[in-house]
Amino acid sequence: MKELKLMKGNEALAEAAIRAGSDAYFGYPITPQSEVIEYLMAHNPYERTGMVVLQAESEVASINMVYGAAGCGKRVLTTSSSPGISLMQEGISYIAGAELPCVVANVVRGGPGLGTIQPSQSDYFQAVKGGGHGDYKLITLAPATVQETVDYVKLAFELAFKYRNPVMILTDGIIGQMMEKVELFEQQPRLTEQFDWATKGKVSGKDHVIITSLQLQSEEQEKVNLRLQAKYREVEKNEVRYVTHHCDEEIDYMIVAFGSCARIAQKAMEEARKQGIKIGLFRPQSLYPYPYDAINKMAGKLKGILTVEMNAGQMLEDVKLAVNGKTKVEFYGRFGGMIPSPNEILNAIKTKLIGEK
Amino acid sequence: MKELKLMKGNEALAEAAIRAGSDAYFGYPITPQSEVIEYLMAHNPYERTGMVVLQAESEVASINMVYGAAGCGKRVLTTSSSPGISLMQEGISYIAGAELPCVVANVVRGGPGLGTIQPSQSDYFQAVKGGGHGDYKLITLAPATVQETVDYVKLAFELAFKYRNPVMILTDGIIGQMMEKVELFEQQPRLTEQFDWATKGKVSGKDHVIITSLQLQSEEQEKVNLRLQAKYREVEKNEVRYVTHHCDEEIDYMIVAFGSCARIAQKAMEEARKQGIKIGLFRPQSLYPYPYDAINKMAGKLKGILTVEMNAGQMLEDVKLAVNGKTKVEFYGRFGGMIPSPNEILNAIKTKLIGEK
Amino acid sequence: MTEEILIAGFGGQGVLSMGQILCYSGVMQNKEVTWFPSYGPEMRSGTANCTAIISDDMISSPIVNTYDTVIVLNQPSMDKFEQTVKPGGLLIYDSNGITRHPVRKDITVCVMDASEEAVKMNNTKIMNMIVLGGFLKMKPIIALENVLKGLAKVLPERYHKLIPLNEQAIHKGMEIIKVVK
Amino acid sequence: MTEEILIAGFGGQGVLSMGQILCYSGVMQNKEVTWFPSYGPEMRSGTANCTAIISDDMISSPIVNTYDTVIVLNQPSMDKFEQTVKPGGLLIYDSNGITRHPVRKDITVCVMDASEEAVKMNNTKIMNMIVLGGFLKMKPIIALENVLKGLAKVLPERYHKLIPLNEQAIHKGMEIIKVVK
Amino acid sequence: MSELIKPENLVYQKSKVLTDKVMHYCPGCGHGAAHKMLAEAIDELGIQNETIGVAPVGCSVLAYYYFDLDMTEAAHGRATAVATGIKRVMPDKYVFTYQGDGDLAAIGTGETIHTCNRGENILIVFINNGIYGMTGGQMAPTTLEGMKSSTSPFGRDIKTMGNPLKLTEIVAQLKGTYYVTRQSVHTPGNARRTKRVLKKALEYQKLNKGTCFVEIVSNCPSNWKMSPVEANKWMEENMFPFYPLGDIKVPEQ
Amino acid sequence: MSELIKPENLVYQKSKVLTDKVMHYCPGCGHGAAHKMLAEAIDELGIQNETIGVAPVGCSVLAYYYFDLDMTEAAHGRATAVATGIKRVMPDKYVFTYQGDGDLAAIGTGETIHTCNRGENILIVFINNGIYGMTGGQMAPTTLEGMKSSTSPFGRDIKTMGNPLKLTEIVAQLKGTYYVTRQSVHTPGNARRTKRVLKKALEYQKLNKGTCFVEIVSNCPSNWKMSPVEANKWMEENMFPFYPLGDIKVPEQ
Amino acid sequence: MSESVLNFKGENTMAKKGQVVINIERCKGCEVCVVSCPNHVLALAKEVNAKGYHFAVAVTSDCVGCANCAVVCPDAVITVYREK
Amino acid sequence: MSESVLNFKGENTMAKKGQVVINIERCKGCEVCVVSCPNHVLALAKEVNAKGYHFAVAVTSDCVGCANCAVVCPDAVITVYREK
Ligand SMILES: Cc1ncc(C[n+]2csc(CCOP(=O)(O)OP(=O)(O)O)c2C)c(N)n1
Ligand SMILES: Cc1ncc(C[n+]2csc(CCOP(=O)(O)OP(=O)(O)O)c2C)c(N)n1
Ligand code: SF4
Ligand code: SF4
Ligand code: SF4
Ligand code: SF4
Ligand code: SF4
Ligand code: SF4
Ligand SMILES: [Mg+2]
Ligand SMILES: [Mg+2]
Repeated sequence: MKELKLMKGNEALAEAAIRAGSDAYFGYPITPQSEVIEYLMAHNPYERTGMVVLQAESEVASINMVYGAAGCGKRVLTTSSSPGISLMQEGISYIAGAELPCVVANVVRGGPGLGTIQPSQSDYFQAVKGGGHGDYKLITLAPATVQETVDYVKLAFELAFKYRNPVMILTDGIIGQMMEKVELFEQQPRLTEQFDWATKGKVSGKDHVIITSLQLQSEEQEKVNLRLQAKYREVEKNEVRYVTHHCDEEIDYMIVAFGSCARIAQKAMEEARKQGIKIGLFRPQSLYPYPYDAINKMAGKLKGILTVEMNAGQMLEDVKLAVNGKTKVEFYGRFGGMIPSPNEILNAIKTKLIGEK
Repeated sequence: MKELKLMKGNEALAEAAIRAGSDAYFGYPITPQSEVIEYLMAHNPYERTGMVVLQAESEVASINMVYGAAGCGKRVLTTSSSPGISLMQEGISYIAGAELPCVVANVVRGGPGLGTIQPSQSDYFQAVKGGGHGDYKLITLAPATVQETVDYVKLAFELAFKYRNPVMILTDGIIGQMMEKVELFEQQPRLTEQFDWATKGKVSGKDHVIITSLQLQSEEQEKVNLRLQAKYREVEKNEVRYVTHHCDEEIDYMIVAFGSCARIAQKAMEEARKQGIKIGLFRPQSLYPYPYDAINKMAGKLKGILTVEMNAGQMLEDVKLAVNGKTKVEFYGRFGGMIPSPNEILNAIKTKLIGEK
Repeated sequence: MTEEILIAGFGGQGVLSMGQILCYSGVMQNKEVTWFPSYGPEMRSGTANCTAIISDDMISSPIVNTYDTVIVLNQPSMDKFEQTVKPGGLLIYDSNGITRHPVRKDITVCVMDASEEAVKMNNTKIMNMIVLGGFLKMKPIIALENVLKGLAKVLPERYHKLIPLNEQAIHKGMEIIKVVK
Repeated sequence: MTEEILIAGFGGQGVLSMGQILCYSGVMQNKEVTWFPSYGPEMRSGTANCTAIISDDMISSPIVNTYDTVIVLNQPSMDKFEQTVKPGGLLIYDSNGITRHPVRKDITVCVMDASEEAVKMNNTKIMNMIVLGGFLKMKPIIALENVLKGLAKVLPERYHKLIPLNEQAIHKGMEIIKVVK
Repeated sequence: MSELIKPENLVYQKSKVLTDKVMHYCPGCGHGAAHKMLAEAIDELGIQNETIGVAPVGCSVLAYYYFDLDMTEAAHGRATAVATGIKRVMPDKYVFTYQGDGDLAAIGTGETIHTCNRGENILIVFINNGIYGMTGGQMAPTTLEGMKSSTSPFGRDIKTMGNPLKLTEIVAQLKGTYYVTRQSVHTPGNARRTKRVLKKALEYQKLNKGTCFVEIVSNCPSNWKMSPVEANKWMEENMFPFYPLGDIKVPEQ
Repeated sequence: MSELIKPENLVYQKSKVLTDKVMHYCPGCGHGAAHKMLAEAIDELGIQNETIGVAPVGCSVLAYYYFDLDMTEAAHGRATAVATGIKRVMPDKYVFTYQGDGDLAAIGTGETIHTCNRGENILIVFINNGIYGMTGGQMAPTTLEGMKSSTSPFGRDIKTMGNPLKLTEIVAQLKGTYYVTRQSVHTPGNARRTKRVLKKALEYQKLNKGTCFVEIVSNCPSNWKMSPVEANKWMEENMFPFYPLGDIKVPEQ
Repeated sequence: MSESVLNFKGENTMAKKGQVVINIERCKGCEVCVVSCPNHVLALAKEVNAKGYHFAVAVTSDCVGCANCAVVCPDAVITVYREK
Repeated sequence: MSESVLNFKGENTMAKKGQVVINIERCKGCEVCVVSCPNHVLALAKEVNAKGYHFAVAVTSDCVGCANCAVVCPDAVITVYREK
């Protein structure tokens, strides 16, 4: 039975994890996402579904616990925020290299360093270009509402298992801390499938299972990489997700923004449209794979694009790569935990895009 | 007195660190760069210059020792290879956020995960887009010879102190392991300057010194970020470095490649020119700041550009951003520790750039 | 109908839960809602605030420039947020501890002695419900029954016995709110 | 002049240091040089190889497709590297333990009984110097005096007394190398 | 009686090694008293200009505002590595870390043990309040059995969450530590004793004999959800039996 | 005498829990003997199909090729975290880690201590050869005083490099460990004893009593630069006095 | 600074008299000083300061200047004087 | 598998005779078996195998099948038989 609730983003994420039939959560407290583990500890998932929840001694331990459990063919997740996610980079690279499914949520706060605990989107590059070493990709989903947070937990697990690849949910302090109405999906059963690739105790008559990201011979390691790249091409073909507002109408300008920031931009766009500016909003929901083609197609008919982010201009590079010179690309951003207001964005539309003084 | 020697890249790096007047090295063994600490331990820098060398218990500890010592206004460095560098991401972000000078060398091996110990360039994104969280930039230098490795150690310290920013030397197993002739610069004196910003014991009558990357108020954190961004613009203005081969001649095509891979590409280019193909080579030496403008200027007069990397196509994005649609950009890469041969590259020139079948 | 509200005060004054109750009540009345708290260092330094938006339509931005209603329960909040009331909007404040009264002329200003009333009612915890009552008096966007339903959702079962007291507090608030200008 | 050389064999055979000595010698003769070893897992499994390039000009790629000279000291290396000799190039091998002899017709092939000679000289460690002698006989790209200077650079002071023995080994190698085809 | 108030009658005032900033700690939090004792120790030794402090994240992350000392803020768990870096390049300075239990005994376990094992000549001040204060009261490695926290809402369950960890006893066994002791600052007597202990530890640092490690068992009224006075009582009754006060390793004289 | 060679006379052969792959270890390396004893223990308990192993980087990184078991390769130092992840979702399986001293006692110190402190029901096999074998003989936390390595070319200097670390004694004190012992595999007697110990440890795992920790003091002929026989002798004369063999913590029966 | 006062309760046995000065605006009303005073000199005020805290005040003149209160005050808001 | 043989040196005191089968191609010539044999049955061969190792061989017929050599052989190349 679907349920309508008013929930904090972080708590909704936790509840969604239980309902998605997760087998385990390993994590470490850090603001602004500690509610995830707190909710889990308080809501007895072990009794509800048998889901295990463990507070690890660090983020490094968390991600390696995730690696171990994911290798057993289980639905496993961890969550953290920026500095904690940085500590996980080696582990994430291992998981990607060993081709294991798992979900990692980053409730981003302002950086660099200890920074501030306020909302930010400054871990975009880390998420989509690969914060860890080596040529790997995280499927990266950016929810803009508490509802999407919930839905993406389920989707993230589906994609993680479909591609045997780690999936990152890139959210931020706004979405993590805000409360909205959500419709919770029904409790999903936990997995019973015994995957061939998973460590579960050797099956007599079959080869023993090895989970590894190591290949001593470069030739073999290149094969692994080629397999990964082929998988990424598949992902790029199948899993691009975005929504647009007014983009199929006659527009001169377009804003590109993701996550919470896109909602603020939406308000600015609405105001701009009221003032007669023909403008639409393009919101990538998957940051990897990125909707290059869709943006490229739009670019031809536009006088300009404004990218709005809560960072110094990171997705901006992907927008530019998508546009490939077809139209001008401008940027407006706030950072270090500052949230742009709709008015500021409206102003940027006027000054940067339209060229008003 | 300058000295001519035949040295391994890693050992030359270590000797250069001593001669650059480093105060301290903190590091942890990992192939293919363990020779750095081994050389240091064997060559008594403490007796030669007072330089301290410590084998830390991990890369996480190493980078945080670097942070502490760098905060004292000292010349400090660490070296590692891919998985170890991933573990340093939080620390690097802190150093960038606290605006401390230091040098980090990554002798890249094939990833992801444990991967292989063979040479690779697959940590390009991590180095130049920010593997850690937050909006920071590492000045990134990519030597192509043992000589450049030596010279860049000195340069890296100069830039690190000029901008109070961490500098990464992005090299790989080829350059780290190969021996070449090098001219070693003279022993530089260790720093005696007492920097205002450095922790050294409170100076009576002055404010106590605080090294931090934290700002509880977003407004303050944004100011920090604005200061960082302004600094990066300065770096982008002053510190772009690259070399070209035949690019000022009449050419139809250009290869862009960095580090060891550029030397292999150079051999391919020479062969191609022998065969009558009008082609040049553009080798960025600074990966951040990237020579966008110089490549953009070239792009207008070219029929096409071939980016060659020992990865799945990372710098490729920067080349595309530089070209901005002005000409076609193709890619040839090997990865997972495989090294492209000059012949393969020649072949890629013919098939991908010129369109031979 | 879209009502964008800011509530600000000391940490212990129930500022965050007041916003939450309002949102729950909105849900009971089939509205769209978002609630966004200040979080972090302010909390330890003793102040807190939250944004609550209640609307008939989908809510885009949870972050807004200015508010239809601003409710302030201490002086620092008054200093910080008086300017964020929309022209023609509403500012409600509790008189206790306020040393500098609002100066804006282009808005409606209401005052309440909610803290005092709460002390009188022998339960300082219900101060925020008194204020809520005052707000609902001025902006009857939610029916009382839905507020009570909302309360029932927020409060754990074992506290449901307190609902009548809360109802009382709401009524009290509706009574005591005074339009200053 | 550019000479691109590959040397391959078991770990203990001094394959890497032979390449290094060659490069040091090149430096003594004012040549450009690069030396690049195989490193990593092969080493534990017992095989090793290195590339040495000696040239009058700047050396671009330390990695090459094919070699002017390939020196192989065991069977696995023969299997792996015979094909990498440039047409018209030179292949030198030590006969000890070789079960499958080279088959290429378009190159010069030389054989040496260097291991055997080393045993005779009562020092298996100098086998690589014997091979080096053989190579220099075939490709006198470096003067012997510069090789000896190079050796003096590579060997720690306390081993300099061994230089005469090494010189002897080089001479022996020059003597015993045989062109097979 | 105000004629008493004149400089020559002054018997206690805020140490000049503390700045004038208002500390952000919750009412009655032991961090304040611990800061004071450390500041007074440094003051009395006259080493304000020769001391460098390191405070990592945790409620005391802003310690750098309160100590009038050169200070470095460290990443979570890495204070002793940072201090190692400082001490190795500034061997003549007094270097201390000031760390919480989440910091030192959870994420920082490796750094703590290796720093002590190397015998770095630094002072480690370890504030054990059995909880992650800063982030809102989650379970720490030091949280007692059965103790409630926001991540052990039904009380710490040894079976699934592990045992409370006494890292102080562990570092005491490492050869690298020179002086290891456990104190508190919640009563005048304890606070004064802690100051003496801290002075001694700093004096030892001059001798380059190894790491000095001072645990201060402390409170967290906010997250324990008690008044400060209740919290101190609860601490005496529950924390002290498990974390007994007193010297654990003392230098042989 | 070849009439002896018939199945019914067979008294010793390679365990079927080992695959047919040729191990890449250097001649005489203790890793091989340790693998064998562990494989035989698993074999004799008949739990091949119920066992999951974890080996991190280190010379034994390819252990997954040699054990005919489901195995996971772990990042450097994280084997016990990985094993925790496995055991928590597969509580009915036997889970072990097989880790070197660099792995377990340097970069993995935090994970080791917290896993033991939580009392994860796993077996930790700890191969202490006093050196980083895999990476070419650098100093490990366990390297003895004065011992030469590629990063202590003049011998380990306690003053600057710290003390050799006995993590086994430390974990023995944690409440979470159930059985802690130190053994070797360099003689027939020691190897057989080690097998018995490993069997016992695996049997205990069934009881869910906590972590079992078996240190095996081993050699590294290649990086110690000795013949295997010399290395074993050196080990007896130098390693055993500092790392004495025997049980350190035994379950009360 | 004598600790002997710790042994006494309520009664001022020291020859010299003392006085505390409390920076009430910085006081957080934690009451730790109150319970630490051997002579029950201190109590929390009914009023609150600008931060909303019931600050500490001296309610008797029995202060002996032992500084116990000041030593334990986490916020270092108490200064102590004693007749010498 | 009796360990009592450990106590004996050189002389075969066991009633039954044994025999070892050594997979010489996999032997790495480490000599650990050689020094572990109570009866000095084993020695390294003069010849080398394809990997270049002097492999172990039985050089006497004194084997009692105690399996000591096999137990310590790191590369698991020795199989042992004993008359029963
Ligand atoms: C890498 C990382 N992980 C997590 C955090 C969040 N964090 C900040 S302080 C802290 C723990 C604080 O507890 P403790 O060290 O006991 O200090 P206290 O606040 O109790 O004094 C945590 C988990 C962080 N800042 N960085
Ligand atoms: C993060 C990281 N740092 C460093 C390394 C390099 N490395 C691999 S194994 C190893 C240590 C091996 O020593 P030990 O654990 O004692 O195992 P042994 O080889 O001696 O059996 C190191 C430093 C790595 N793989 N990953
Ligand atoms: S949260 Fe706890 S530890 Fe932190 S300042 Fe408040 S009382 Fe002190
Ligand atoms: S390097 Fe040492 S530990 Fe590794 S296989 Fe060789 S002998 Fe064994
Ligand atoms: S100094 Fe403080 S504690 Fe001592 S008697 Fe006076 S008021 Fe009481
Ligand atoms: S101890 Fe200090 S802060 Fe607490 S009540 Fe007393 S004076 Fe105020
Ligand atoms: S089995 Fe091995 S050790 Fe025992 S007697 Fe025979 S050869 Fe010797
Ligand atoms: S112990 Fe095994 S590998 Fe070593 S020599 Fe004997 S048979 Fe060969
Ligand atoms: Mg704490
Ligand atoms: Mg080891």
